[in-house]
Amino acid sequence: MKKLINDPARVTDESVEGFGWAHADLVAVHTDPMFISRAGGAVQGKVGLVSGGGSGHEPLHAGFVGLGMLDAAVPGAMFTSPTPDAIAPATIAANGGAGVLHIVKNYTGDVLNFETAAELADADGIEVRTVVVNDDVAVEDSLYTAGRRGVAGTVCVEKIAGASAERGDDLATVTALAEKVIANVRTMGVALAACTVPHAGVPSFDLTDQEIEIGIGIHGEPGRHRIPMAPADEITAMLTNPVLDDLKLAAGEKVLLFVNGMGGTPLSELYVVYRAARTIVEARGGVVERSLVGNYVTSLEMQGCSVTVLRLDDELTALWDAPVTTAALRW
Amino acid sequence: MKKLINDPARVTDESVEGFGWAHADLVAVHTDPMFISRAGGAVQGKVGLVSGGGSGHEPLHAGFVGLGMLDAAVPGAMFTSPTPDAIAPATIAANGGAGVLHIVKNYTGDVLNFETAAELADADGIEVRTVVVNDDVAVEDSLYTAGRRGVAGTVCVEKIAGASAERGDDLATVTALAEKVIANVRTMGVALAACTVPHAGVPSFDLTDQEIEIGIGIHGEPGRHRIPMAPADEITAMLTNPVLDDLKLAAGEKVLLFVNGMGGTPLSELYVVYRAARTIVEARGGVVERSLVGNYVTSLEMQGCSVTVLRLDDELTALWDAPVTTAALRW
Amino acid sequence: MALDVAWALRWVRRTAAVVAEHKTELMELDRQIGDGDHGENMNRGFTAVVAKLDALDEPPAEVGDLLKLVATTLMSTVGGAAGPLYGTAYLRAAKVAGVEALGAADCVAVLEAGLEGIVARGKATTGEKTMVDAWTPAALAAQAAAADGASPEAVLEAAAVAAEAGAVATDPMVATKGRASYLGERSAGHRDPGAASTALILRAAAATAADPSLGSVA
Amino acid sequence: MALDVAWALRWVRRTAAVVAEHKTELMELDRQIGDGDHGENMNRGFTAVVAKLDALDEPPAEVGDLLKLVATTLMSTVGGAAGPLYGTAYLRAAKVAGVEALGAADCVAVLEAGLEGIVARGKATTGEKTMVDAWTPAALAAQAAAADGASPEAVLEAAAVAAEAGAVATDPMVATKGRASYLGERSAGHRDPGAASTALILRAAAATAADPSLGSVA
Ligand SMILES: Nc1ncnc2c1ncn2[C@@H]1O[C@H](COP(=O)(O)OP(=O)(O)O)[C@@H](O)[C@H]1O
Ligand SMILES: Nc1ncnc2c1ncn2[C@@H]1O[C@H](COP(=O)(O)OP(=O)(O)O)[C@@H](O)[C@H]1O
Ligand SMILES: [Mg+2]
Ligand SMILES: [Mg+2]
Ligand SMILES: [Mg+2]
Ligand SMILES: [Mg+2]
Repeated sequence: MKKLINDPARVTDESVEGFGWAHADLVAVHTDPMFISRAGGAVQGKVGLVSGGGSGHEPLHAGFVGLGMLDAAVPGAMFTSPTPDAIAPATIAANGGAGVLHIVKNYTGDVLNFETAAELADADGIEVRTVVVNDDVAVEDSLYTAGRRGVAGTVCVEKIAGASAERGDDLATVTALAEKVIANVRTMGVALAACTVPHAGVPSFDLTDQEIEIGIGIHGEPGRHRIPMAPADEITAMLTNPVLDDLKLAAGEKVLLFVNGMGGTPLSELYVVYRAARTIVEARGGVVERSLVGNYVTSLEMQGCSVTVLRLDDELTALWDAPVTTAALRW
Repeated sequence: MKKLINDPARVTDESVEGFGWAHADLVAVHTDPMFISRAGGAVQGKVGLVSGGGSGHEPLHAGFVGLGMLDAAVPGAMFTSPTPDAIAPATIAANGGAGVLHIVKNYTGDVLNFETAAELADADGIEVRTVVVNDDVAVEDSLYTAGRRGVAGTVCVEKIAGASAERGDDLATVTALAEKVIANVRTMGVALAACTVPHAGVPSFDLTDQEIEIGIGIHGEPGRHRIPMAPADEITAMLTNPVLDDLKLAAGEKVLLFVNGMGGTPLSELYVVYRAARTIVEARGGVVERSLVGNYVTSLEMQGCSVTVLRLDDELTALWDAPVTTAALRW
Repeated sequence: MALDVAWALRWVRRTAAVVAEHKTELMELDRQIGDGDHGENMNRGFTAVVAKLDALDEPPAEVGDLLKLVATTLMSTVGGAAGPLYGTAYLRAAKVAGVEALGAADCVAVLEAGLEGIVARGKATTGEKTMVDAWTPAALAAQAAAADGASPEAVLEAAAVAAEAGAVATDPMVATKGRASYLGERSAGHRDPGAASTALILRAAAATAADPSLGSVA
Repeated sequence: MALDVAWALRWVRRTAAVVAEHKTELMELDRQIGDGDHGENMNRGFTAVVAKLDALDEPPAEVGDLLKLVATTLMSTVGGAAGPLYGTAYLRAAKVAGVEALGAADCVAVLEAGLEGIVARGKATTGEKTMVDAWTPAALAAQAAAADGASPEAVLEAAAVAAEAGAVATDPMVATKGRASYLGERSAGHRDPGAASTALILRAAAATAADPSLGSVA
């Protein structure tokens, strides 16, 4: 394992410290417990948005703290959800008196830790609502399982809920809009090569040079099945069709098409995948109204990508277009 | 070699086509000869900025076409500079009647091809000036050699010259400002793992798991020397000190600190390097006024990074802060 | 030998030592069907617990007080799924351990309370390939042993044996809870890391009860 | 046999075939001290040249016309450093080849003109580990042979032999021009890819002059 780090045990602390120095105009970094909040502090009267999860998915979530998106982000250890004693103060820091929305990716660990944190914040008299993002169609959903994972679609939830909060919507409205995005966003991913968690020192799974892993998550978990390497157009079809099927996208419907890199794949390849995905969406009658291509929800240096489709209506499109000023997303 | 591509011979075409679809609001893609120009076409009365070079460095250069930066970008084959028959029409497309500046990275191939293209454009009555970026301190400079390479510092030249052109400066002024940036920007890079050019199919150089390559360029060329793997702080010192020495940075001077990823290194690690680099700059009395951290001048999926320092004065800072709306850089 | 606070201290220190010893093994298990951090998480948590113990001027009065300290420390340092789950387990156990020393019935109560805590939080039942599959047989075996009039030490021994068997029994299971459930059928053929760590924890309880030299500060 | 347009056509087609054949070899050389694309670049260029030839309804009248076509095609398809360099070489050579067939003196003139073009563009001299180190001895050997009254075929043979020796002679050189110069001392011990491709081109000239069957369309 070769990494630009000093001590595996300190990589998250040092990385977040560097992030804070580089973006002091946007964020404030708090240490033990560690969380990132907007430089200006909570916006009075505005609903606060807090998200978090294991580290290693950068720029998610800290890169999305700022005007029009999150108020606070809580990074855990690498791929390990943060603890309630960090989430609770982040929630308090994000509270502008209008309540706080927790945006949680659906992992048992994240759900349980945010749950406890919400109880703590509630004890401090802060109204907390929670939405759980579960856009990964690679995982079969069922009442009896942990359900689908939250992956790249989280960016859409944070952007749109953030715009809703920024324009002054109340907690119920912001929550409803977040739920609306969750109901209309789906994702599926592929890995060409696994990533190596610093403290583990070995790749999270082993792939030969002729294999790829379809249906991977963002924590280096193995995927649903392993297939021989294939051309980008074929791989993209294996990701895009299940997404469109699950969305039950009808001809003429407008969508946001988001090709997300897992961290170790060149941008040029992501655009090759975008080209293939867009061709499929349009062949099925979808209308690509908005696009996003880049590394936004990563898995360290994993090679691969995911394809996300969000069904748009005029309200969602307007909120997506609303101004955003964060380290990783701005317009 | 596993890549998200279809045919190595078509990867650049398909990638650029996807780029054009994803950013139709910003750019127009022209095919054979291939180049990218602003969606709106040339801005009348504005100096046009054209850059280009081999592909594989995305988002450079196409990702910097748009308001406040480039008017046209010319991608060559992977790591191969484009030909005059593509550069010339791009130059014509960028001409708003006030002349065109060619921003060329210092590689024999780029210099010679842009030279010929400038002659062709000149024959069409377009006044063309050329600046050659050579910020890579890893290469010893001398009258008798090809000189230093142009690497990550190119982003600073394109951003600042672009802002100058956008505010209406004439060709001489824009050229002078570009030269000023070139005179004050230095870079040095490291590779932890080489990249693989699609048509080659093998890594551009071979490194064991205990070695890193110091002083690499952005075309997968081997570096100046090979050393054993070391902690991020030590590696960062090996990059930052030569840069500051070459700049002869004096205590109290203001700088832009830019940590650029080579494509395959996680953002979290780039911030660890930024933290180390900033500590060194400040220990030497430098004042970090602006920062940039991310993958901007890449070498496919190469793992590693470069550290760039640009000496700032109020004029350069103002031009850096000026609005920019491109696929890869916007504020 | 009484299962008093002194024993509980040795149990916890012994647990920390064993978790550290098996850290890579637990990470490798989690790498197979999860995200490879379980060993790291548990080790981070119990290292923090030991640090807290070392900082105590005087040992807590009751076993429950100690278990509560373990609970809050794990909750704020382990993270992941295991953090809240084990945290709640120790918290519930602490509630029923408000005594100076555990009798056989107390041992059963502690194990049952811990299991209830995990189920309350994680909503898993047996057969879902989680730590519940180690805790459940442990609690049942403890009940049976106590019913037969076994000593507290023997009750813990029965629980440890059952937990170890329960962990092994997760091998063929297809996970329907936790991260391993994302693998579907592919999760079969691997041991659940949380069940394995549960077996380590309960084995440490029995071992320290049987051997007073184990777990005492070097 | 006259070194006329028919021969020139065979020379160019033969060059394309040889470059394709040695593509990976040239890429490997460039991978060692450059960026690994020289074989790809040259092959892309000469493939385009052949396509242009195939599209011609009638062959050009003079050797120079053909060389001019090669020059412009290489310039617009090869890219990199080699594109403008070889492009200029063929362009300059074309200027002095405005004849129906090359005599011994014409062959010398063509080689000298090509070299001048490369030097004019690239500003390199001998010993800098570039294609100049293959072109220069080739031009000199051609001059000497012509002075000794050698036949056109013999002049090209002398040039080819010298070019091949010149390419080999680049092995120990430390590059001071082109991409290889970035390696400094580390560039020694590797053959310059451009010098190697020059040797292939000039060998193709001599071979097609000696053997009328070579390079003719299958
Ligand atoms: N819903 C649940 N109920 C009980 N135990 C669970 C549940 N989900 C996960 N676990 C346990 O947690 C263990 C994983 O812990 P850990 O790896 O530390 O957290 P994470 O999965 O978040 O990385 C699993 O092996 C399993 O035993
Ligand atoms: N200044 C120069 N003068 C003459 N030949 C040069 C010069 N610079 C480079 N070359 C030749 O070009 C060759 C490299 O060509 P190529 O790999 O196609 O271009 P690039 O270096 O841009 O990738 C070198 O091997 C060398 O022979
Ligand atoms: Mg985890
Ligand atoms: Mg090249
Ligand atoms: Mg885990
Ligand atoms: Mg080359």
